[in-house]
Amino acid sequence: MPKMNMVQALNDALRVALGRDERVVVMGEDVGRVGGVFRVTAGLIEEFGEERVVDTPLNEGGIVGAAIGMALYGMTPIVEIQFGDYLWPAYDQVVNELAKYRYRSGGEYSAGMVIRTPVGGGIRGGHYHSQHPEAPFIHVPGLKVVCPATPHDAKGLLLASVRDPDPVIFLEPKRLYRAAKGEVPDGHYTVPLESARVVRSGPDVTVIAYGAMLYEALDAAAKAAEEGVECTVIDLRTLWPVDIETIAASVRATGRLVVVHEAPRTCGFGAELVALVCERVFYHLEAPPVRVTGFDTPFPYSLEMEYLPLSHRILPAVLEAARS
Amino acid sequence: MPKMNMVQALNDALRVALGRDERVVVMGEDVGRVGGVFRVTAGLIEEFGEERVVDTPLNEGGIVGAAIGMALYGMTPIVEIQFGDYLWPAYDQVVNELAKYRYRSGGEYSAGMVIRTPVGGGIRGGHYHSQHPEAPFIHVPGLKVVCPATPHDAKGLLLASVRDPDPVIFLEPKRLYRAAKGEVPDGHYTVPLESARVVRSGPDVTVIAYGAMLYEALDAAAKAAEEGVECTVIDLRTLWPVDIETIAASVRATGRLVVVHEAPRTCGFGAELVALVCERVFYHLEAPPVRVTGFDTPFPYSLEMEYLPLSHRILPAVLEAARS
Amino acid sequence: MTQTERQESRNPAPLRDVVRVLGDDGTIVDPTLDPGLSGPELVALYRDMSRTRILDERLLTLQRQGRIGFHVGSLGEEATIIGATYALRPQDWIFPCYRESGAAVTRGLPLQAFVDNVFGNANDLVKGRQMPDHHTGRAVRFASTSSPVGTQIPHAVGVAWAAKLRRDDVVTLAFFGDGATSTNDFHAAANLAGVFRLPVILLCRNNGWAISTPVERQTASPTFAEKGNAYGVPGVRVDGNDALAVIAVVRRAVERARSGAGATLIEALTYRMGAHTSSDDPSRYRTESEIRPWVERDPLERVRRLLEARRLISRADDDAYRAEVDRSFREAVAVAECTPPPGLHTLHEDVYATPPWHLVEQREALLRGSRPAAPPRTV
Amino acid sequence: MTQTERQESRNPAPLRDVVRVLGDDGTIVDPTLDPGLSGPELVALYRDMSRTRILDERLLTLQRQGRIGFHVGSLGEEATIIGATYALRPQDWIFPCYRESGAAVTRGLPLQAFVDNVFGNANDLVKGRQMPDHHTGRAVRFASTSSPVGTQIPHAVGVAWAAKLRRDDVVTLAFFGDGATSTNDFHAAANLAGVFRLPVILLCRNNGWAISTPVERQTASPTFAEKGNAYGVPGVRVDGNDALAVIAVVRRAVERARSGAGATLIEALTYRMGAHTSSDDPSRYRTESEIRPWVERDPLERVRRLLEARRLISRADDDAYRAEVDRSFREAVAVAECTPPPGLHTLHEDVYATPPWHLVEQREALLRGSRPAAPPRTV
Ligand SMILES: Cc1ncc(C[n+]2csc(CCOP(=O)(O)OP(=O)(O)O)c2C)c(N)n1
Ligand SMILES: Cc1ncc(C[n+]2csc(CCOP(=O)(O)OP(=O)(O)O)c2C)c(N)n1
Ligand SMILES: [Mg+2]
Ligand SMILES: [Mg+2]
Repeated sequence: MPKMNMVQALNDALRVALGRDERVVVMGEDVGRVGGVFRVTAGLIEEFGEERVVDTPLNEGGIVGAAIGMALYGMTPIVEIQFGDYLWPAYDQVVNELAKYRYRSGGEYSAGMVIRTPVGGGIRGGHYHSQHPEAPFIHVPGLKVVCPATPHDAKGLLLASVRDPDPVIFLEPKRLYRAAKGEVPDGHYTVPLESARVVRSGPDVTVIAYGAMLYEALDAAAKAAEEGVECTVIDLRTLWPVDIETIAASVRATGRLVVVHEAPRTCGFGAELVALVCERVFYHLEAPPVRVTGFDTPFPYSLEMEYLPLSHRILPAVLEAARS
Repeated sequence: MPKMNMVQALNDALRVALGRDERVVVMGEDVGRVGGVFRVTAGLIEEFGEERVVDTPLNEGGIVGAAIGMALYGMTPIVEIQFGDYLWPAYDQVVNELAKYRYRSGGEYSAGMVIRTPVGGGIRGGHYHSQHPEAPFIHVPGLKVVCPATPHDAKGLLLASVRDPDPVIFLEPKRLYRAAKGEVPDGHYTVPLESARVVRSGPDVTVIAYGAMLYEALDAAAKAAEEGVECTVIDLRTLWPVDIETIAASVRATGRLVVVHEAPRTCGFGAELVALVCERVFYHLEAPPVRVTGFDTPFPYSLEMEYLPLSHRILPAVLEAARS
Repeated sequence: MTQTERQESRNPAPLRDVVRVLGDDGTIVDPTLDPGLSGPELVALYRDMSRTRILDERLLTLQRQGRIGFHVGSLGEEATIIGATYALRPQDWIFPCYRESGAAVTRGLPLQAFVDNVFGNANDLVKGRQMPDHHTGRAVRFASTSSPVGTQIPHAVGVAWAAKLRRDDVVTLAFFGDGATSTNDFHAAANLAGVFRLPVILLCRNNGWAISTPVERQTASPTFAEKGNAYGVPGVRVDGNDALAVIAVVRRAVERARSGAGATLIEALTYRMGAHTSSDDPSRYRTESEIRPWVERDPLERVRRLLEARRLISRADDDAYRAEVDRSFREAVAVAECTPPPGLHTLHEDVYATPPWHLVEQREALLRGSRPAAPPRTV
Repeated sequence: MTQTERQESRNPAPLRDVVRVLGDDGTIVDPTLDPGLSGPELVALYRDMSRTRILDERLLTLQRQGRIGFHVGSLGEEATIIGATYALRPQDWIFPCYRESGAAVTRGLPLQAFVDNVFGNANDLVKGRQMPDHHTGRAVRFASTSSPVGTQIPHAVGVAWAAKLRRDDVVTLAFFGDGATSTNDFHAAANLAGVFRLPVILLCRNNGWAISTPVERQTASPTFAEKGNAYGVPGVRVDGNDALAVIAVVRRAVERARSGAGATLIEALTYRMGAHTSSDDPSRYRTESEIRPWVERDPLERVRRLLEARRLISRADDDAYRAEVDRSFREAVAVAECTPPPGLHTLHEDVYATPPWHLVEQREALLRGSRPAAPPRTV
């Protein structure tokens, strides 16, 4: 199997998707000749032409809105929003239209599509090239939200999202674009949505992470092991609908939970995970569930490594959970 | 003290605010002659003129964006968004600009303003006149979020919000507009932000609610009392920053928590409250914290009373919490 | 080519003139533009406009009687709504705002389905999930009606775009109001329509008001039609109370779209004679005298005068047709009103294609739980 | 007045001509429009443009050396940026996009503050919170720079609106690119500016590209200037490489604004000669040959030729000035580079006027906790 980084794996997935089904179109700002600012769409316009790989004007709401129309007609648009920070101008079309179209039409219409976007910090992008915007989408009924951490999963989850009948917000951890490398199968395959991956098993503490923070969680877990604390580390992969069984089973076994995410803590996805775990396996909890997250500030520039919930902040939380 | 409903109390607050400080302006769609679709701004244009009570074109992002500019110049705009469901077109200006302006300018600029909007269901408004959109704003650092439940608090909190140096999202439970009545002091007064109100005290279960659901929680608490379960019912009033002391003190005493809100459950504000309580008073909890919320569906029309977390759904949750 | 030259090779001229075919008195004022409908076609057009008005009136009455929760009417705007619908072919799609439910019926949405929607009952195609008059009709290529202003416009652009990519002979038409031209969605959609030369018709019903906001507070542009220039989309103004003129300009726009020349922005000059919706009280912001000239320009009367002059219908025919609409509406209401509300099991359907675990759990809790006591509590 | 009449009483004509004052060869081609700058003013203008370019080059070098994280340049667009700045008065406000940091320095932002910003150090006015070149300068009425495209335009409208309400003699100017005209914020802002006749100048730097997207993919409108018609805002096209012409049209717009006549949309025709930013590789989407004609039209050279013809500066003066900019820049860099990053305590400041409990707690946890190991982990 070829070894690829995440950009290559995603590019491969798009190529496979475009090649398999002529109803698939890729659209967004600068996805054509330049191949996207991160090159995820590189070479696609040359291979599939200007009609199916479309450089659009600069209006995210319009891109998503037009993609909804395409989807109503039976196409499967894959929209690129240049940075997750620029999803907000499209938020109304996503919340009020995309997410509700099937429901409000009594199932007469549906709008399956994928909105891909690079997310997260650690590339010195400041406020506007670093946000990790899952929570305001997970809150909206009708959307699925995906966030891969490996090239293998990136390709398999993207192909699963393309085939999924529901709209998928596909968050790509940009810090992993070139850093994450791994074996990626040729051709078409899918990684099922709604299935988490247990990356490391241990009896003491359950650590839930996703995207770029997975590697921080794993690093912290390795260091905790040196101190005799063995963690289970779960890579959620699909954030919503979340694989609650895997989480509940693990917390039932460990009794201790640490949730990690880059986004600000308050009303972040970590809160939901804590609440879910409390509702289901409360009597198995032996310590307060802990959130290790981005701070409740805008994403900073110079101090971004202090902002991010990296290993050095996860480790103490894990040790404290284990020991309380 | 005069008795007013919530519309009258808010109208009075706006009149006081406009009268006290000529830097205050009221702006939004149809806030002028017609006085807003719920008449909250009725009579203001006649009293303060077209310059200070401004009917705007139909573009929520533009309204908020222009209001930000006014605030930068030292004015205090009070923006009305006609329904909470139409905040989304302004979400980008709120998230990326309003909430970050002070931070990203190192405190050189600030943009204190109030965005008022009617929220919540129970008036047969369907998907687009019923949303209760607190969570995606509470998640954004830099915003304050307020939601009154009584005419007295509506006026006092609105006047406090107008004076607050930070941007405030002011959510008005439209179901209470005419239904909630009570005594409202004349003239200027404020209800401090960040202070919850303990509406009922009891040793068995802590019930947290806000807005229209407060009355459902109180009804459930009354019925629970008939069954021998005595609740403390907390009206949050300010959702963020939340009055954590009042909550923690109560849960420390009762050991049991039920959180109620209309918005969809997943990634709603209830999850945050559960997570906060777990982080602070975990060892006092004697039962799993429970959320009683709107379902994870778009807000329906015909079945809206089934959708809302009314007393009939709160009561069993309270009893179960008390008995487990 | 320099970039300036590239831009100047495209040059749609502004069109300030207003297209008219049928005078207020029902005579043809411009035969060159007359779409040339046959006698039976004219009768059908009249009847569809007429039914639209009758249903509108009846629904308002039901709303006032408290039997339905809400109504949004189209009094005085029937020529624009029904004329535009007439000019489309069966394969073309309509993207309505909330004021064009007459178009759905004209296209063939069964009256019973129409009425079930306003009652939001178990037979409603959208399972009682939307407010009254928010119709969906996939079978008649009528998109799902949404309350947010303007959001349907990019959808119309997207369907047109998809049809173009699929080489299908399909044109889409988006209805929207003057107020909607201020939204992001209008701006974004018109821009995409222009850049990609899409087979879409952007039909602005300029009815003078957006709730209480008059057009001059909505824009300082002299006309809405010329807003098209900003997008390289030709604009045309038409008398929106003249059904034949509307048919003529929409047909021309369909032809233009089919030929590959792209989009057209149509500004139909009409007037919202009624309240914004059943929740509105226009006396707060406009005078009766403003309405009066528009009574003279009644779009229905104009067609009726034409039909009478051509002896295509008699007063008796007309009365019979109106009685027939009335009767079938009453029957549909009788059925709809004793149809129960949607079953509880529908509440969690269609959020996703298949309900995930959390919705399954929430549905089970709902079905297990007790039913709400009506009415809701306050204070 | 009927609503149609109401609309037709406003009628801004489209303006397709391009205003030029200074020819490519540095001679005055249209003396009637010459803003008539004095000799010292011309020298100052040239020096500000010149400094803008020098700083741009130096910052790009620092970025390539890995000493700063990012740079966004303005090569070839100095006449538009500095010319417009020159035409404003001290009380007027500038709302930049990310490409106009030269305007901040021209207005008086101290060079050290400018350099501290790109290093994001402890002395940075914005406490190291923004990417390089995202300046803020309240003292010089330069708003806070934001990365999202177009968002500053309604802010400029809002300040203009506030100033008008306060009867203050203040005009605002928003800079934005051709790409930004597609955003909601342009649409909303221009519309408000038109309806409320606000003292704002909307300055579109049409530099041909929005990253890799050429103008003809951005809009099918023949010009950007005529987009103003859609909002009742007159549009004017100006040679954006001609500093004197830019000064002339912006001054005219300032006068118009002050007189109460409202907003102006200016399309400055220029060209982005460099990459979009230091992260961009334009060779992927455009050819070198496209750039060549613009080298001939260099805005700096044109002013220099004029100055030389008028004997206002000598080669030696120029060299001395450039050396002086270089020296002060180097000094500022030397200071900035050994200034530490902002203190940890700043991370939670300024989110709110006063940090609420949760930020106090988070700050305490941060200060108590260990420091991150660099660099971050992956795979
Ligand atoms: C995004 C959004 N903002 C506000 C509203 C509230 N609202 C409903 S209809 C309306 C006026 C629309 O006017 P126009 O587009 O002219 O259509 P008309 O009702 O006149 O047919 C407004 C402001 C809304 N539905 N959606
Ligand atoms: C809302 C938003 N979408 C996308 C981007 C990414 N982006 C940054 S600059 C840019 C192009 C802007 O082009 P233009 O407005 O012409 O300005 P120029 O860079 O040419 O000066 C894009 C798409 C952004 N910053 N903001
Ligand atoms: Mg209207
Ligand atoms: Mg540009």
